[in-house]
Amino acid sequence: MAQLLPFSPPNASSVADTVDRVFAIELSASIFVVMLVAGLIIGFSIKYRRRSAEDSPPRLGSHSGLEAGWILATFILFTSFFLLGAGLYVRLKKPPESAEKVYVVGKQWMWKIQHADGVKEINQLHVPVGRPIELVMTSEDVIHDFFVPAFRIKQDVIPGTYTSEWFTATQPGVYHLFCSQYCGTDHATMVGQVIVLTPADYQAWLAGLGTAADPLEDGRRVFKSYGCMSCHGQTGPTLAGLYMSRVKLTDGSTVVADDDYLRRSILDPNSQIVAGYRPLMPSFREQLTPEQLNAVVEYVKALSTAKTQTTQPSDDGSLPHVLPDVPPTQSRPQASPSRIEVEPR
Amino acid sequence: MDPRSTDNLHLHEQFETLQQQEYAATLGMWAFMATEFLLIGVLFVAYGVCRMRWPEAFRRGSSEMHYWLGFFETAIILTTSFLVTLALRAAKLGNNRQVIALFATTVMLGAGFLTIKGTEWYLEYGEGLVPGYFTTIPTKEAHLPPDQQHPRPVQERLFMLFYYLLTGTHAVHMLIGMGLLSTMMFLTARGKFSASYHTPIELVGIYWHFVDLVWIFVFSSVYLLRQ
Amino acid sequence: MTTADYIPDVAPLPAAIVPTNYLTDKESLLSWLLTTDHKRICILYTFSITAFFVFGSAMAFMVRLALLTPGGGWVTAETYNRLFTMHGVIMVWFFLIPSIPATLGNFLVPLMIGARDVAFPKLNLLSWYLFLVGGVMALIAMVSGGVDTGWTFYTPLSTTFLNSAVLITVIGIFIAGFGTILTGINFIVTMHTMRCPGMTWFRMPLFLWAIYATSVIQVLATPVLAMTLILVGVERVWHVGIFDPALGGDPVLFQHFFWFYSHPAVYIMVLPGLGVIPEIICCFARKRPFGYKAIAFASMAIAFLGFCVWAHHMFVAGISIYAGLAFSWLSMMVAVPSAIKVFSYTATLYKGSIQMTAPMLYALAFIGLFVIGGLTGVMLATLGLDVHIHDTYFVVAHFHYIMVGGALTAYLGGIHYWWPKITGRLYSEFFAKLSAPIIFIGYNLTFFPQFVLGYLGMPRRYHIYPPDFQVYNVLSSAGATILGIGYLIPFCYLIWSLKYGPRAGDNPWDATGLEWQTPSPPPTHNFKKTPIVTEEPYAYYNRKSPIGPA
Amino acid sequence: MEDRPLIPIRTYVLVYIALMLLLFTNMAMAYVFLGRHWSNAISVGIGAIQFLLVFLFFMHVKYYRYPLIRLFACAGLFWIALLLVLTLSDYLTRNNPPDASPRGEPVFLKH
Repeated sequence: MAQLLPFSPPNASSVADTVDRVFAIELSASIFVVMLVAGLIIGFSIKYRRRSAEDSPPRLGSHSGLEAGWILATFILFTSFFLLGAGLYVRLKKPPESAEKVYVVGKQWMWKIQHADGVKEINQLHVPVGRPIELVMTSEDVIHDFFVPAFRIKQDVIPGTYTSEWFTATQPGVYHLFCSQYCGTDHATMVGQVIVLTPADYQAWLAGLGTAADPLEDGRRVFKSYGCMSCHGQTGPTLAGLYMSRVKLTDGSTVVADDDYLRRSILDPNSQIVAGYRPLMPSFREQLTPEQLNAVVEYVKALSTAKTQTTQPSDDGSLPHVLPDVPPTQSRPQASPSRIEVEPR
Repeated sequence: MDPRSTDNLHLHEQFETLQQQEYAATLGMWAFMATEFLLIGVLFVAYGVCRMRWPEAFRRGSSEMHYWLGFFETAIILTTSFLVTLALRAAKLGNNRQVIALFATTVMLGAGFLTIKGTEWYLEYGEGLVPGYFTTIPTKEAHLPPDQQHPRPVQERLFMLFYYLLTGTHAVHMLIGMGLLSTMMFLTARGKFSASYHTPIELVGIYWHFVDLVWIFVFSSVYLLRQ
Repeated sequence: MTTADYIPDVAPLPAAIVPTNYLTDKESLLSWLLTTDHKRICILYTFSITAFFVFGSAMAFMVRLALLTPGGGWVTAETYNRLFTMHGVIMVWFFLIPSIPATLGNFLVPLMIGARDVAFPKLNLLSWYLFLVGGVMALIAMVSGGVDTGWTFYTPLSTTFLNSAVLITVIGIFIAGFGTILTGINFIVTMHTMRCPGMTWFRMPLFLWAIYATSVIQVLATPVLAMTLILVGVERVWHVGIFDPALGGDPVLFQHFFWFYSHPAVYIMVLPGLGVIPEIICCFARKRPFGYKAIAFASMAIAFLGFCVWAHHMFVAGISIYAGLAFSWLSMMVAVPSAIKVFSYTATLYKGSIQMTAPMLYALAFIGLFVIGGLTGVMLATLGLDVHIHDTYFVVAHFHYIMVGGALTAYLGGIHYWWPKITGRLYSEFFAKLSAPIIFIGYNLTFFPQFVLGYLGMPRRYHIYPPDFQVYNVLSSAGATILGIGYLIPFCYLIWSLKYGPRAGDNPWDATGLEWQTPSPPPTHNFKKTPIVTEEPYAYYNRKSPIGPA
Repeated sequence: MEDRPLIPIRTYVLVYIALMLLLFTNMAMAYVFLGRHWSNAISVGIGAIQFLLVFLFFMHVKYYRYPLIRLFACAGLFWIALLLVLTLSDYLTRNNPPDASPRGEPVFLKH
C-alpha cells in the first residue's frame, strides 16, 4: 500500500527524520483537535436538537474559567510548535564547517551546477553519501528555488545575492529536484535529479568523466584574458597567500579574505581598498558571468595556497601550468598563516 | 419636534444632527489621511531600506541635490501651511473674505513652489541625473569619447529614482491640494459656508497640511543627508 | 424528512397593497446605476461578484482539468500560467475581498445599528464603480494576452522578464483597491457615529464587530499594496530598479511590501465569514453566543496581529534567521484568537435547541473546515516544516481550506440566512439541504488530497508533474467536478425563489437583531421611526423556538 | 463646530516662527561636519520636530475634543512604523554573504 499511495517522500538526508517527526507531532495534535471540535458539534447537534417549539434554552452566556483555559491551552500548544520548528530551522540554516561547496546557478528553466573541483553538470547533482554538501547558489535572471523533497530542504535562489543551503545525504538513490518558486513559462520543466552514490561509485563516476579536466582551467583563462596579473603581479596587492588571511583596509578596519571578500573585491573594488593602495581596480560586474566569477575565485584561492616558492609569475600573467599539489577533490584549502602582524586589540 | 426640520439645508438625510454629520466627516477624513500617510510612507520605508543598503552611493546622490532651491521651497510650503491654518480660523469665525484672500495667496505660493520644482527638475535633466531612458553621463563628460566617460553607478540612479518618485508624488498631491483650495474659494465666494457650517474647508485644510508634512520629510531626508 | 409546509405568521398580503420597498421604489435603470441606497449597492455588488466568481471558477476548473494527466497536454505552459494567475487575481481581488463586506456588509451594517444609510452614501456608490472599473481592466488584461506572473507579481519576473499585460492588471487592482478603502472608511465611520440610541458597542451583533475589524484592515493595508503595484508599474515602464537586482534593487523588498498587504488581505477575506457564523448559530441554537466579549475582542486581535506576521511567506526567501524566528512566533500568536472563536462557537451549541436549517449546515461545516485550515496554517508557520512544505500543494490546500471552506461557505450561509430579508422570498429548504452535503463532499475530495501532494513535495504552479503524483491529482480533479455541480444548485433554486418562493414575513427565523424588525424587503429608509435598543444582543431566552421552515 | 475650540493667533505665529528657525538650523547643519551618522540623525530629527509641530498645532490634533479623532490621526503613522521596524528586523540581522553585486558597508551583525 505504501508504494501504491506514498504519503511522504523518501527519507534521504540527515534532517529528514527530524522534519517527519515534527510533522507527525503537529499532525496528531491537529487530528485530535479536529476530532474534538467535530465530535462536539455533532454530539451537541444530536443531543440538543429542537424537539418542540416550547424548548427554551437556558440563559447561558460565558464561563470565564473555560475561556481562560482554552486560550492558555492554545497559547502553550502553539508556542511549543514554534519551539519544535525553531531549533530545526536554525540547524537547517547553519552549514557545518566541513561542508563541501558546490556552486549552483539557476537560469531560466535549468540548473547549472559546478563542483568545487571544477566538475560541471546541468540539471543533475552527483553527491557522495554521508558527506555534508553546502550549495552556494545565485540566479542569472529571476528568483528560482532549489527544492529536494527527499532531503526536506528548500532555499530561494535570488539574483544579485548568494543564498546557501546544506544537506548530508544518507541514502543512495535518485531523488527529484524541483524549482519551487514560479519563474516563468517553463517553470515546470526546471526539474532535475540528485543522484546519491556510495563513495566508491562516486569515485568511479568522477573517474568516468574522462580526463579530469584541470579544475582551474576556466579560472586561469578568465584570469589571463582580463590581465589581472598585470597589476597583481607588480604594483597591485599580491595574491600569494591571500586566501583566509587578514587584510587591513584603507578605512582602518581589518577583514578576513574569505570567498565573499574575494567576490566583492572583483565586483566592486572601491568598496574595500587594501591599505596603502590607490582605488585603481575597475569593477568587473558587467563583464563576468556568475560561473566565470566562481571560477576566478577558485583560481585565486588556488593561487594563494600554491607553495610560496613558486617561480615569479610568467610575463603573460598566468602562473605556470604546473600546480601538482592541488588534488581535484581537496575539499577546502587550509587557512594559510596570518600574513600581517596581529593588531593591538 | 423632529430635529431635522429646523436644521438648515446642509444636513444630509442620513444624519440626525449637523454636529453628528460634522463629526462623521472629520473621522472619515482622518481615516482617509491614514491611507495617504501609508501610501507615501511605503515610499519612505523603501527609500530608508535602500539608503541603508547603499549609504555611500545615496550620499553621493544627495550631495548632487540643489539644496538651496529646496530651502526656498520648504520656506514657501511652511508659509502656506501657516496661511491655511489662519484661513481655517477665519472660517470658524465666519469672515469669508479673509478665507478667500488667504486661500488665494496659498494657491499662488503653491504655484511658486511648483515653478521652483520645475526648474530643479530641468537642471537635473541637464546634469544627466534622470535614471532610466535618459543619459546618465554627467554633463562635464558629455563631450568626452565613450571610453573615457564613466556613467553614474547603478545605485546613484536608484537614488535619483527615489528622488523623482517622492517629489513627483508630492507634486501631484500639491496640484490636487491647489485644486481643492480653488474650489473652496469658489464655494465660499458663492456664500455656501458660514460660521456654523464650513466642514469642507476644514477637510481641505487637513489635506493641505498633509501635503506640507510630506514635503518636510522629503526635504530633510532626501536633500539634506549630504555627509 | 417531512417538510412541514410553512405557515407564515401573517397571511401574505395581496400584491396590490404590498408596501413599496427599496426594490420597487424606483425601477428605472438610472435609479439603479446612480443609487445611493446601501441596500441597492449591495444588490449591484452581489451581481458583479457573482459574475467574477463564475469567471474565476471556470478558470479553476480548467486548471484542474489540465492537471489530470502528468503530461499536461490539455493546455500549453503559457495558457496554464495565465489560467492560474487570472484565477488568483479574479478570486482574490474581485470575489473574496468584496464578497461579504460589500454585499452582506453593505446591506446589514445600517440595518443592524438602526441607521437610515451608511455615513457617506455617494462614496459607497463610488466604491462600486471603482471596483467595476478595476474588474473590467483585469478582464481587458486577460483578453489582451493575459498575465502569467502568478497573483503575487514577484519581481524581477513581473518587472523585467515577462511581456504579458501586467501593467493593465496592476492599474486595475490599484483602482479596485481604492474601492475597498472607501468601503472600509464608510463602515468604520458609520459604526462610530450613526448607532441608534441604546445601541452601545457591546449590544452590537458580532457580525458588526467582524466587519469593523475587516474595515480597519482594509483601510490600513490596501494603500501599501497600491504603492507597491505602482512601483512595479514604474519599473516595467521606465526600467528603473527598486526591485531589480541588476539595477541595485532588492527583490525581497518587494516581497516584504507585497505580503505586508496580502496577509492582512487574507484576514479581510475570512474575518467577515467569522462574523456571519455567530449570527446563524445563535439564531438556530436559540442561545446567546458563548463568550460574546471574547469573540468581539478576538476579531480586533486578529485585525492587529494580522499586520505583524507577513514574513511567514518568506521563510525560504532569504530573510535572516532572527526575522524568521520572530515572524514564526507572531504567526503562532495570530492563530490563538481564531482558536478562541472556534471554541466559543462550538460551546454556543451546548444546551441549545438546534434546528438544522440550510444556513446552520453551512455554519457548522464552516467551523469544521476552518479548524482544519487554521491548524494546517500553524504547521506552515512552524519554521522547520515550512522549509519542506513551502510553495507546495500543502500551501494551496491550506489557503483553499480557509478561503473556499471558510469564507465561501460562510458567504453561502449568510446569503441563505438573510435571503428572506434581502429579497422578501423564502428559498426551497429541500434543495438547499440537498446541495450543502454535495458541496461539502466535493470540496473535501478536491482539497484534502492536495495536503498529501504537498507533503510529497509537488510544487505549486506546475503544468506538468512527475507521474508518481498523478493519483492524488486525479482525485482532486474528480472532487472539483462534484464541487462545480454543487455550486450550481444554489445558483438555480435561489434565482427560482425570486419568482416562485413563498413570501417571507418580517422575521421568518424569529431571530433577534434590528434588521429583523423591519419588513422584508425593507423600505428605502429602513425604519419608519429610529428604533431604541433596550435589551442585550441575542436575547433568545425570552423567545419561543418556532418550528419554522425546518 | 464643537469638535475643537478656537485657538488664538498667537499660538499659530509662535509655531510658525519655530518652524522657520528649525528650517534655518537644518540648513546650517549641512555646513557643519559631524560625521555621517550624527549629521543624518540631526537633519532627520529636525524634520521630525517640524513634522510634529505642524501635525499637532496646525492640524489641531492636539486640540480635538474627541480622543477617537486623535487615535485615527496617529493610526497611519503607527502603521508605517510597524512596517519599517519589522522590515528592518530582517535587513539589519541578515548575515548571509554579501551579494554578488556589492552591498556597501557590512551588516552590523557580522558573524
